[in-house]
Amino acid sequence: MIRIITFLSTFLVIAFGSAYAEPKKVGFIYIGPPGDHGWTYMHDVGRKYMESQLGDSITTTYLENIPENADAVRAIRKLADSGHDLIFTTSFNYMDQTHEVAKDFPDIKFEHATGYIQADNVATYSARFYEGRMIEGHIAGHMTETNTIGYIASFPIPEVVRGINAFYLAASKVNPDIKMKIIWVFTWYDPGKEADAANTLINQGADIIVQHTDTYAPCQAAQKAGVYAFGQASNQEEFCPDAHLTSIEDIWGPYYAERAKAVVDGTWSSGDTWDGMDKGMVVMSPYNTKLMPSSLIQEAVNMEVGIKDGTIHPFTGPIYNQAGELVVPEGEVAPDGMLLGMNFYVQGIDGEVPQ
Amino acid sequence: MNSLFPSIVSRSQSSGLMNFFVPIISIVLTLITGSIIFVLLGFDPVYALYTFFISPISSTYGISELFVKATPLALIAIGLSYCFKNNIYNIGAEGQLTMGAIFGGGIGILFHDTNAFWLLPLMIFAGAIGGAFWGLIPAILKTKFNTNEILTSLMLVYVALFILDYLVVGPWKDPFGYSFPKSRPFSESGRMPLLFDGLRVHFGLIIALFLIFVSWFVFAKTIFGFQLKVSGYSPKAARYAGFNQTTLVFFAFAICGAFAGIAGLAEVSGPIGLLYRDISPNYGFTAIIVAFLGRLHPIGIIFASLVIALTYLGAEDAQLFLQIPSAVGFIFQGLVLFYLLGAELLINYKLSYKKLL
Amino acid sequence: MNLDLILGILQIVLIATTPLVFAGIGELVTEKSGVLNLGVEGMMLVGAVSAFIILVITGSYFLAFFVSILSGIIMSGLFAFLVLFLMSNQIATGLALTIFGIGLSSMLGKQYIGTPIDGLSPWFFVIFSFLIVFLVSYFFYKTKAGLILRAVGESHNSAHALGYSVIKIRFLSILFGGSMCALAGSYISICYAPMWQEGMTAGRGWIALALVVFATWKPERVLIGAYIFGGVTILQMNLQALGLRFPGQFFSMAPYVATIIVLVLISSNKLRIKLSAPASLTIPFYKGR
Amino acid sequence: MSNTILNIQNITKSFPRVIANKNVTFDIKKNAVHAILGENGAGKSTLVKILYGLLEPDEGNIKLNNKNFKVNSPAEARKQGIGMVFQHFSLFDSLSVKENLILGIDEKMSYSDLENKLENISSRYNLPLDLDAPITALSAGEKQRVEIVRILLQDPQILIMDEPTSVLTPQEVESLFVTLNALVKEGRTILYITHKLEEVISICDTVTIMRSGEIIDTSSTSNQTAKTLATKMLGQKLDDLKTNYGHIKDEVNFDVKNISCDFNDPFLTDLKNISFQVRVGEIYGIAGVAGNGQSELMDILTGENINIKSGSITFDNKKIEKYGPQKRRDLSISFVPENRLGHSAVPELSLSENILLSQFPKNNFINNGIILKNNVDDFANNVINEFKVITPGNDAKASSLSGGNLQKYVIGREISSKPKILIISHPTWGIDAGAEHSIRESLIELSQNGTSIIVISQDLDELIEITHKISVIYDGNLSKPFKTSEVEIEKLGLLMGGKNE
Repeated sequence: MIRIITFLSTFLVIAFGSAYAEPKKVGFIYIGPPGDHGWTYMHDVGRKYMESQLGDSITTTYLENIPENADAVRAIRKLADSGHDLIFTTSFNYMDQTHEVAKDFPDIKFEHATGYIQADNVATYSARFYEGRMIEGHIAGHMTETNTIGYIASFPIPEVVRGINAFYLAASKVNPDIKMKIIWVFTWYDPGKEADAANTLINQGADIIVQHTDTYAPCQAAQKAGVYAFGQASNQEEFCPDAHLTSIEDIWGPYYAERAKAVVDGTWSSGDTWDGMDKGMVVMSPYNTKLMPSSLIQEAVNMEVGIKDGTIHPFTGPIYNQAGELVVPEGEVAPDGMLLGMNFYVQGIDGEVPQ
Repeated sequence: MNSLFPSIVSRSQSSGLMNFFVPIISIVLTLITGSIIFVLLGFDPVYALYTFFISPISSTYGISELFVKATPLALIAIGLSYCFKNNIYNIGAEGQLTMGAIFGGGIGILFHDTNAFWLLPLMIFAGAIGGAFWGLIPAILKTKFNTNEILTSLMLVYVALFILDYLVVGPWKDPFGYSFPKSRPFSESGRMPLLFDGLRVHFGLIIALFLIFVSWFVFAKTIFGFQLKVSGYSPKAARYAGFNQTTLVFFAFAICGAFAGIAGLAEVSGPIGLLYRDISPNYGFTAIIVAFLGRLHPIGIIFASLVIALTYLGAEDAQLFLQIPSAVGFIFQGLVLFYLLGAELLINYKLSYKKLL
Repeated sequence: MNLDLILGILQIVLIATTPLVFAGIGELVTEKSGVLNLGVEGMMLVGAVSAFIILVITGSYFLAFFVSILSGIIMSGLFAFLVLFLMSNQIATGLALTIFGIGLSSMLGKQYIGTPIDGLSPWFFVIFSFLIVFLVSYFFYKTKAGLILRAVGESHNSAHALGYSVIKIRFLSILFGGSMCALAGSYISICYAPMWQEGMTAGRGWIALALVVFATWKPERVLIGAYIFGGVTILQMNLQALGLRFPGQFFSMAPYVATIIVLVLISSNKLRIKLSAPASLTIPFYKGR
Repeated sequence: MSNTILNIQNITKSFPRVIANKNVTFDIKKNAVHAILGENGAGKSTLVKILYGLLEPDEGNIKLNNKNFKVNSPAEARKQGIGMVFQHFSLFDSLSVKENLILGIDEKMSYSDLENKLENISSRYNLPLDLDAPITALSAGEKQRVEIVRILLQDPQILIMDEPTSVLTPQEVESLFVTLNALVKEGRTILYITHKLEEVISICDTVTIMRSGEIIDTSSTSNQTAKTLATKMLGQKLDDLKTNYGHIKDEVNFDVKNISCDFNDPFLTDLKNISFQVRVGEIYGIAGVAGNGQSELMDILTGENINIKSGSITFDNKKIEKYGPQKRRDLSISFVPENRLGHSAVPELSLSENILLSQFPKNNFINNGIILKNNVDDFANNVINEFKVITPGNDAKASSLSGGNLQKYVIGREISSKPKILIISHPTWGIDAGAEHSIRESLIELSQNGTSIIVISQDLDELIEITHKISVIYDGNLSKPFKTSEVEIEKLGLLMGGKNE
């Protein structure tokens, strides 16, 4: 319904071309369907938040299920052609496509999620999800009884590897005996396969399941098997209340509202945003009080505070790679450049990053 | 139950008129059914159909995009018609496309800092080799081990996609790409030249049209085309005639693979410019529909590729302007094919599907 | 290796393989009557989404599975109408059915993505999948109706000459195949991974098709084939989790490569295929002369 | 009137291109063997299909025991007491005898009942069967036995036999006749469809002669001779053919030595040590009952199968056993396999295109891979004119031609290239008498002009009519050759039945 109304208002504006106070049009390119309760869902939540904040000064549109290939250029260009003033492209592989279109539309602002190349009218933004992974790792280190963590990874990209490392560093700090079992499933969503992976990990002794895939199948599997799990991207507690410890939530809304407002005000400028908990871009879902001792919850909350004020950094040296080489010296934190391109496991993790 | 259709009668000669009208009838029926769906979804059918079928191509850019989308479809479909005419059901063109992109793109990555006239031709050649290589695997399995090509060619799609994934995550990763799963960009001379400034329609279209023309000539005028056809209609007659069917299977697969490979290369060296995981929105599978919709005839395939490309563009516009889910595009494709296959009866009730040429 | 681990793996394999068995046995019956339906994936998706929607709306598992099977019957009925009455090409029609099913399921399921439901225990269906295989086997080899079905797939002209209604038998076989595919789909969305996601069958329909050839059209062998595929899939995950150093892509490839290898081994014996493949597979039946 | 079991009145049935039955009216008497005689395409099959519920007549009606008889399916026909044994067996090759029998029974019957009943039938009519054998392992005679038993299990009043002897050895024919007599003695009626004159005279009581869909005559066989029947059946007098041996040279130009081939396939017959020689200008016949290795041998002679275990084929002093069909054509060997549709011609292609299936070095059809359409069309037109092929033109699809016309076209195509040797299988199978006659004539003429010919045929009459030498193939073994003009039919019959001396 909302969609249709949105559309109608958009349409009326086009039709009658009102001369004053014309709302700015904001478009989104989604990689999946907005209902996936994962990555795209959270972008859509952000879009709606932005609408609620800016009211009549903007209208929004989205295109779903846009593949990350030549088709994306056309989709982005269609948004540009149909009078959008600000366009969010919400997947890494829209990078070249975003720039290709942005070149031809210097007056339109583009925001590319998780990319690393900017232009005058292309800003990039991402979230420091690894901060949340650190907290998850800390919780897992305390909660595990088998000292075995099952980690379901999607594709071997820095984003995922970074999460694994941050998780492990924090977990091994509180529990040096901890072991990580990692299964790469090579898909963002195949609920069946994700459930299989979760069950396999549980069967091999994991009592906490961490996922970097999009559906809540692993959490459901954990619930069924009576072990714990962390959700992904959104709060998944309603799907697995007895397993769900917390999730890392991607909160894009404030950023989207801020950027859209800048366009409305004419103050938008390009840049690279990589925000974390301090800006509220990464938020932990409410900790599960039924499952976690209050002391642990308190520790987690304290960690959040520390991360926010900068006293805690997930990648604080000394950090060694699997070969035993020191990659981050004692007392230093890993530079953003290293984090951005991270493609190695830290010492202590078995197996190797697929490549 | 049989008596429902008592009047199905064989035509001694398939109706030429019907050959022409059947695709049109099926498209008209699709439009009618589409209107009904739109009404059920609560949209003004006229406006919805306009948005779906007219608005995407109401600008030069839109027409250019139509050709961008239709190019790989037509190229793969004409390749597939070599197989289908020979009664080989290669449904793994997607894998052959991927291999073409890997081989051709591999050359592009190797020579990423070279600007030379020979680079693109070399990449195209390598793409053709890659696709043909991947197509020959089911051909070998079929001829030597009698293995059903439908299944092997399909399984090989998954294998090819994993290989591509391995390469762009591992050895071919862009050293300046922060370990993101993508390759270096190809050099400027490794890109398909654009046909018009500011439009994405590229030299791949010319290649496709050229290969379609060549295929028309092969099918209509050469003994090789004749052999494919005979072997497809009746393997026994082909054996009687002394046509080497193993060779024919190999050629059909190799040509089809090569065309799909070129399509893959044209995609990565055309609009994309580098290699990454998700290069094709299932062109290899969609082309199967194009091949059937075009009734394996070169001219038919050109039109069919445009129609199917339009359903994609239309689905995007319908999403943008009407918020109609993207899935409607698939439903349209399914419907058009259902109607076409059903209406086939009008041309010829006969056992064999392939009647043209 | 301890026993618990192995039993655990076995459990996972059983749960993961059951949809392949359902879809495989359904397709096998269809093919045994002489019709190849490549629309398995599409029918599974529509089956999955319709079960999910009905469960969300009514809360009744029975109705969910009932309607899902009905949806499979409708989808396969559409296919049957085209290939039997309009004598359309079976391969193309099957592909069209898959595409149509993908589109239809994601359109129907739009509002239901991410709706929480209570999953149903898979074990009833796991057992049922074994049962249905043995029932089909019994039906084929111990009943007259099963004999007639096989006869129709063997030679529709002879069957017609004996007075059996080829069209009717094929129609019913196709509908059975459709209902089994839908059951496979609904098992996925209700038991296996209780949720609805677009395209959530993720290619399992195609594997089911391969299984039928693997089984050389013998019902019990569908079980063997399905468990080899399911087993390899789960095994590679176990090896990954054990920390074996090997590129993960090659692990993930394993089930597909294994399928190809097994298909090659099975079919390189031409005689076996000739003796077991329904002789009139994919050939339309035209009543007349 | 009382002893009439079936009245057929004014049956008309038309198909898109032909009227298959035109006002067909005749009666069939109870407790007799009633023949329907006619050439292929005379409308016999259409008529019996109507009786058996496989086709629906456009007009007319049928009375069974004076009651209106109308059936929509074979099952209904069987219920009314009509059974049918088909010419091309309606059996399921990969199923067992038992399964095939069960399929033919309409009512439920337990396996033990079935066995009892079978034993009864087997002994009463001398029809022994192995219930568990798969059909593919049976000989043609045994297959027919399965068909007959399947029908007898239903206890029919009327038994329709469609060309029952076409695939049998003379000995098997004898035993079939014994069975038929026993059936008639019990009070059953047999409707016997055939084009063989001798059979009509020897076992039938009444004969109805059909030509072009119409009834020519119905009369008792007692006052008919083969000659009178033939005249009525064909409608015109045909010249007798004469073979002579004068033109045959001593020189052997086709020499097959010890060819053996194992297929390891129950659907195929292994070939064992086959040897024979053909002289220049000679017509060499290979007789035998279907399924004894003829098509396997044909494939080896044409080069469609070159995977032989041992042996050699020498032609014009060249070893050619490893040559494929095209290489053999290059040596001016030409062949016509048994099946027209889908083997020697592609039904979906035009006549002109079908020319290209068989190319000889002299033909100028291809230039650098490109088809020279004019040359091909000219050649096609030539064949059409010279061999009097009735067709609208060279662009007509092969499937639109009648069997006889297409066969004339195919043979014409091969003869027109003036081959040194023609290898032909079942030259006149399933075609009308006019075409049959003209084809045999052209084969004889060809041999007189110096071409050697190998004819594989089940039709013994045909071989005796046109060949100079005959040998018999049985279970993959080829007998020694006999001079046709001197051989005794009984001798050949025994060989065809596998009895050597």
